[in-house]
Amino acid sequence: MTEIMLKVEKLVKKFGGLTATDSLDFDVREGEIHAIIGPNGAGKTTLIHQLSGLLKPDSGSIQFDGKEINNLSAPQRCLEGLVRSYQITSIFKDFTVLNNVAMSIQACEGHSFRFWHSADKDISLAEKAMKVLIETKLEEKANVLADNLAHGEQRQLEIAMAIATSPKMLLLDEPMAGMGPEESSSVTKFLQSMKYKYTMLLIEHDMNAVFALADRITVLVYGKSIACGIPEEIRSNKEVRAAYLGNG
Amino acid sequence: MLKKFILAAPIAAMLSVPSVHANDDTVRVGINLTLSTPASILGLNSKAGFEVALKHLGGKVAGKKIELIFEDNQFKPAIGKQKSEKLVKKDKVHFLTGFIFSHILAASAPVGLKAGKFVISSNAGHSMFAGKKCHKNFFNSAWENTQTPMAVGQMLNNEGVKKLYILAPNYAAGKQMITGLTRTFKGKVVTKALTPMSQRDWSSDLSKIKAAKPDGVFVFYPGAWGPAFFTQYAQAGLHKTIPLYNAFSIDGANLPIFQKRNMTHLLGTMNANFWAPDLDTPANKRFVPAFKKHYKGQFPAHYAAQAYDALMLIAAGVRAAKGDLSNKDAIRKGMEEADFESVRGKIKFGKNHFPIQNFYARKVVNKNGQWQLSKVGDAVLKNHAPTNSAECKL
Amino acid sequence: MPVIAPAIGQEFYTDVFARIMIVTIAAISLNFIMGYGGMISFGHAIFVGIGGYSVGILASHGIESAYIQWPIGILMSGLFALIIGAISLRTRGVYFIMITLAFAQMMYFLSVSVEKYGSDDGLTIDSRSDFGLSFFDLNDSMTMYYLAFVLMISCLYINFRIVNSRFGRVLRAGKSNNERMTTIGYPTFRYKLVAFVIAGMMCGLSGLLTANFEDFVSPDMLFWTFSGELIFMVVLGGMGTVMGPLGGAMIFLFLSEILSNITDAWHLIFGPFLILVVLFARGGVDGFLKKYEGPK
Amino acid sequence: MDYVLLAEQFFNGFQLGILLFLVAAGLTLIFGIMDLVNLAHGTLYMFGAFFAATFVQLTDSLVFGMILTLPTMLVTGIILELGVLRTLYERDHLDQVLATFGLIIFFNELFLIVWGAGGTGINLPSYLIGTSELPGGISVPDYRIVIIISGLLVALLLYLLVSKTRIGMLIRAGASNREMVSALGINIKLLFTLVFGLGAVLAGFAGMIITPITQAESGMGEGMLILAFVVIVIGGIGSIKGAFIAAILTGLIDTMGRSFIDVALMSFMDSVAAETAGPAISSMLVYILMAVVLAIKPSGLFPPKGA
Repeated sequence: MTEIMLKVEKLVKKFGGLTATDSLDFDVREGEIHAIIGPNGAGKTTLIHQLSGLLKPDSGSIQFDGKEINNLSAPQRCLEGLVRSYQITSIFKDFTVLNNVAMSIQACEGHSFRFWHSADKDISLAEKAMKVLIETKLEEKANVLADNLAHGEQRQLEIAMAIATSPKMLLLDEPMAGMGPEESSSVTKFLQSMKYKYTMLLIEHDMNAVFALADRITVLVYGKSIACGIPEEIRSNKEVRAAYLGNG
Repeated sequence: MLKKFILAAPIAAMLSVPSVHANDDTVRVGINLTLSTPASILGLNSKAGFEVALKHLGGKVAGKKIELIFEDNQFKPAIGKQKSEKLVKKDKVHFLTGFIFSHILAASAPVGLKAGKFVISSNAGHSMFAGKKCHKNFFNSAWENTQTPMAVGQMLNNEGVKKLYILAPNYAAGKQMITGLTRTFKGKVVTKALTPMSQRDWSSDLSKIKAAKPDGVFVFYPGAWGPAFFTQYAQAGLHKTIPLYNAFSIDGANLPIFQKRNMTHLLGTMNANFWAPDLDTPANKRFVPAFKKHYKGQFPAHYAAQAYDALMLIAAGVRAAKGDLSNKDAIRKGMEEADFESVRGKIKFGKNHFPIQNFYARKVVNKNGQWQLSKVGDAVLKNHAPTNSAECKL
Repeated sequence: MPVIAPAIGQEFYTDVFARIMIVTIAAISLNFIMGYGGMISFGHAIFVGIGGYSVGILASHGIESAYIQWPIGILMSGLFALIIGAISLRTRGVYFIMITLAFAQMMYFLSVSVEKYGSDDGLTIDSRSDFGLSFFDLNDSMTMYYLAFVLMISCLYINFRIVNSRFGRVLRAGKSNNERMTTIGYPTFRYKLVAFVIAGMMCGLSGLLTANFEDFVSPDMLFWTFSGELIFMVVLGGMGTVMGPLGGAMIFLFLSEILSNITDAWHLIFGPFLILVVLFARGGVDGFLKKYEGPK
Repeated sequence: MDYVLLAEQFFNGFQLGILLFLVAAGLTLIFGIMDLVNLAHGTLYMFGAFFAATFVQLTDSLVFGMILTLPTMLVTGIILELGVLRTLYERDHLDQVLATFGLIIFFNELFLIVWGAGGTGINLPSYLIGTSELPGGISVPDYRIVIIISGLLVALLLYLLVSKTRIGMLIRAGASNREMVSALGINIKLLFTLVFGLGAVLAGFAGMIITPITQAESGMGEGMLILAFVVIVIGGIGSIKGAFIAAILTGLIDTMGRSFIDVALMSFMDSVAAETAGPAISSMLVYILMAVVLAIKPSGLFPPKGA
């Protein structure tokens, strides 16, 4: 039996009168890709914010790798191995691609209170970053400014930065956002190749990708989980069809 | 990056066009005043005083031409010092004078003194220079800061004020005014209120004054504070019940403004000063009309009078040295003797080079449609020297 | 530059350049946190003031040794930076600009209120910091000049090393995208605070030099307009460039000197100039020159 | 404790608070909606003061002079917006700080040259000089009552404008979510110009109404500007309600601090030390308040939603 990597219990987050996360329970097993789907405004991004530590839940618990992480800050969660990517590309635009990834590597190598030695001349840092770039097929763009990358490439870099922190688990916030079908399928393939290497929580609108990748799917509507199961179950679930797939 | 150095070079070169003043046929007087910012109202008056003195000297002394070089210190001590450096090191002036504000003088005076120049304060009366930090080449043609309020204190005694309410801005000069005043004032001080410098609304203080019911209110509100305070004092109706006394808050420089704004409640208010436009001395009789002609028809303020005397004092020094500007000792001796007609009569210097002089009570009066400060009675303080003169080891 | 000024042969210019270099150190320090770290401090003059008053206050108690004055000045600047930074860095954007301004106002009013140390009349410093070395006397204007020069070059170099180090990368990346830094594992607050303290100490050094150079300290050094001028110098020279602060300080001081010699009402020209620089010369002189040279 | 004095000081603090609100309301709207840090907002306050003084002197009537001032302020605000500030919306805060700093420098010098170093002022007509007795022996100068009532009226009008009209709806929407307003297909440029003009009128009104008391001098805007920034930062940028509460709070703390802090200090230190420390602390009080608020709530007391 595979271990549970992430366990969320009775998570609640309210904004004024609006309940964005409504007593949510779900878990993610080690090695699986667990997708969370739901219509716009279902509270998916709010959920990712809470899991990554940018928002504090009102109540409930989040356990990662057997440990309660509710009181850990965002950087601490990352160092524990729980790292997220962004729906809206969030990279260091005035850094080169290589240095974007190097920032993630550097984060894992202990504190960065090193004031004197040039980071540009730090060969080990560059080598490790290069490895990640090869893994994510960005090696040819290593010395291009991140701002000058094409949109799809920026999305790739987005994930590369998350991977470079050597996480146990990735929280992917719509990795295919704004992509054409071709780019999407290449990212799908890429994520497929990453499967078993990292546990993943995938938030995505692209249903083809979701059903191709996910081991289990949770459907979120108004902050509540209305269904959870393997893709076939979800596909045939009436409630889901009514609330979500039927409209889409 | 080298571009910037290269860019800087022509600017430096431009600035370094050598000033032509190798010949010493000219007595160069560097005058450091506050000529911009709202504080310039005093500096501009002072500047006119220097110009009138130059005119009266015929632009010459002991056969040498006098050149006045004005610099604006922008009311900032650091800029003031910079300008003094420019005057001393670049323009190579023989005398450094001017200075309206004590903090600017304090920053600037060492520049002149270290370079062996004569420094004459034509207004700022920083106590330090009358006492511990007196210097053989430092002169003051005005007063030491606490002298005038001491005269006011005496004036209040003469006026029979027993219970006094004091207001002044919370900065060095404000505190010095209170120190001076309380040295001579014999009655009871009900409250000493040091108001924040940024304060323009005295509503809370006026309420307190009303509650305290003193015989008199003393204020030190020079510059922009004055008009605002006086207006509010009248609006609160206090001018009818409690007489208002001041130091350095109503003078020739701002009286025309008060008159223009028709602040009639100021007529009759009193302060004290070493000088008044109607002081009966020969030099004053010459100076006052000349100034009015030179400067918008206004009566001179004491700033101008002191400036006039500062240049006359310099001239007396040069005259005594028979124009030999390298003979510092002779110049100093000449200045100490001060053999010239001052607007206050004959100046007598103490060994700290501050004048020993009389102070008079003055009252705002309307004379032939023009408001002026008129001397009242005899001197309230006679032959008065700065209190800390003894600390000077010259 | 050490060659230019004395070569012109006028002591006045030695002073002019010394002043520029001292202000440059403050500008380097501000550029370090603002240009590289994105922290727009509208109260940077605080640290010039603390450095300056350290000399002034100790000297007024008869402590003139540089070996006491300088470490205390730098440590006090660092300590204040730690406290101010720890509170201010909790805020972002305009809130940060305003809270640093508020601290500057507090320090300004404090310095105006303390009568013992001159209140707004300032403190005259009778004797410059004493290094106890016969060949190194700050009262000599050339010695002062070279000290300012060496320290400015050192600060430029230190800044250059730090911004290119791992720490510098964290700082720059934090300016670029602070949230992402936290989600890839950086407690950015800590790094920013350390940068703020380093900048505070460097700016304190500028204050120590200012006090010695001017023989005088006053609340004027802490006034908010000086903080504004420092920001302008950094922007003028080009934010986040190594040499920018030097260029910016130089142009700012020369320009104000030249304009104020033309007319007392020079602010009428200077104000619009400031606006024009912002509107049309983004990236400061550095950016302007680059444009002029064409792309590299 | 003297309760009459306490009441009068409370009144004075309230008056300062109202004035601060008038300046801060425009500042917070302009910041909230256009994302513009306008340091020159204090300059608009100065404009109001000098225009009013000049018009009152020209017309020889307080009422006419003041009535003329308000449309002039609107025009001035619109001209400034079209001429300089409009180009700054797209820029970052730093550029805005610098450019508007340039405006301050320019106008301070210009006003100094035009009106002279002594500045100018307004004399109150005799019917406004005098004091009114309120119950409990509290006496208040009549003109202060005029300030408070007219200030409250303007605040009420502003409230009605913002909460009851279509423009107000747009303003509120803009302050909490800029993108939304542009998405609604509103002529955003016109809205911005109008909001800036409104801010100019409010600041000008404050400058005008206080001039009979403080008189007008070049540079008078900066002290007010810094206090107004303290107010909007405490209140939460973009929030009019926050600005109002913070303004009254700041006005009261500043005035009460100045009046009573030395008395309070004297209860545990000697009078000389209290006399020295009192003014120092009272000058710093509002800044301390701001630092404390921000240390606890980094986005102010009432951060608008979505900010």
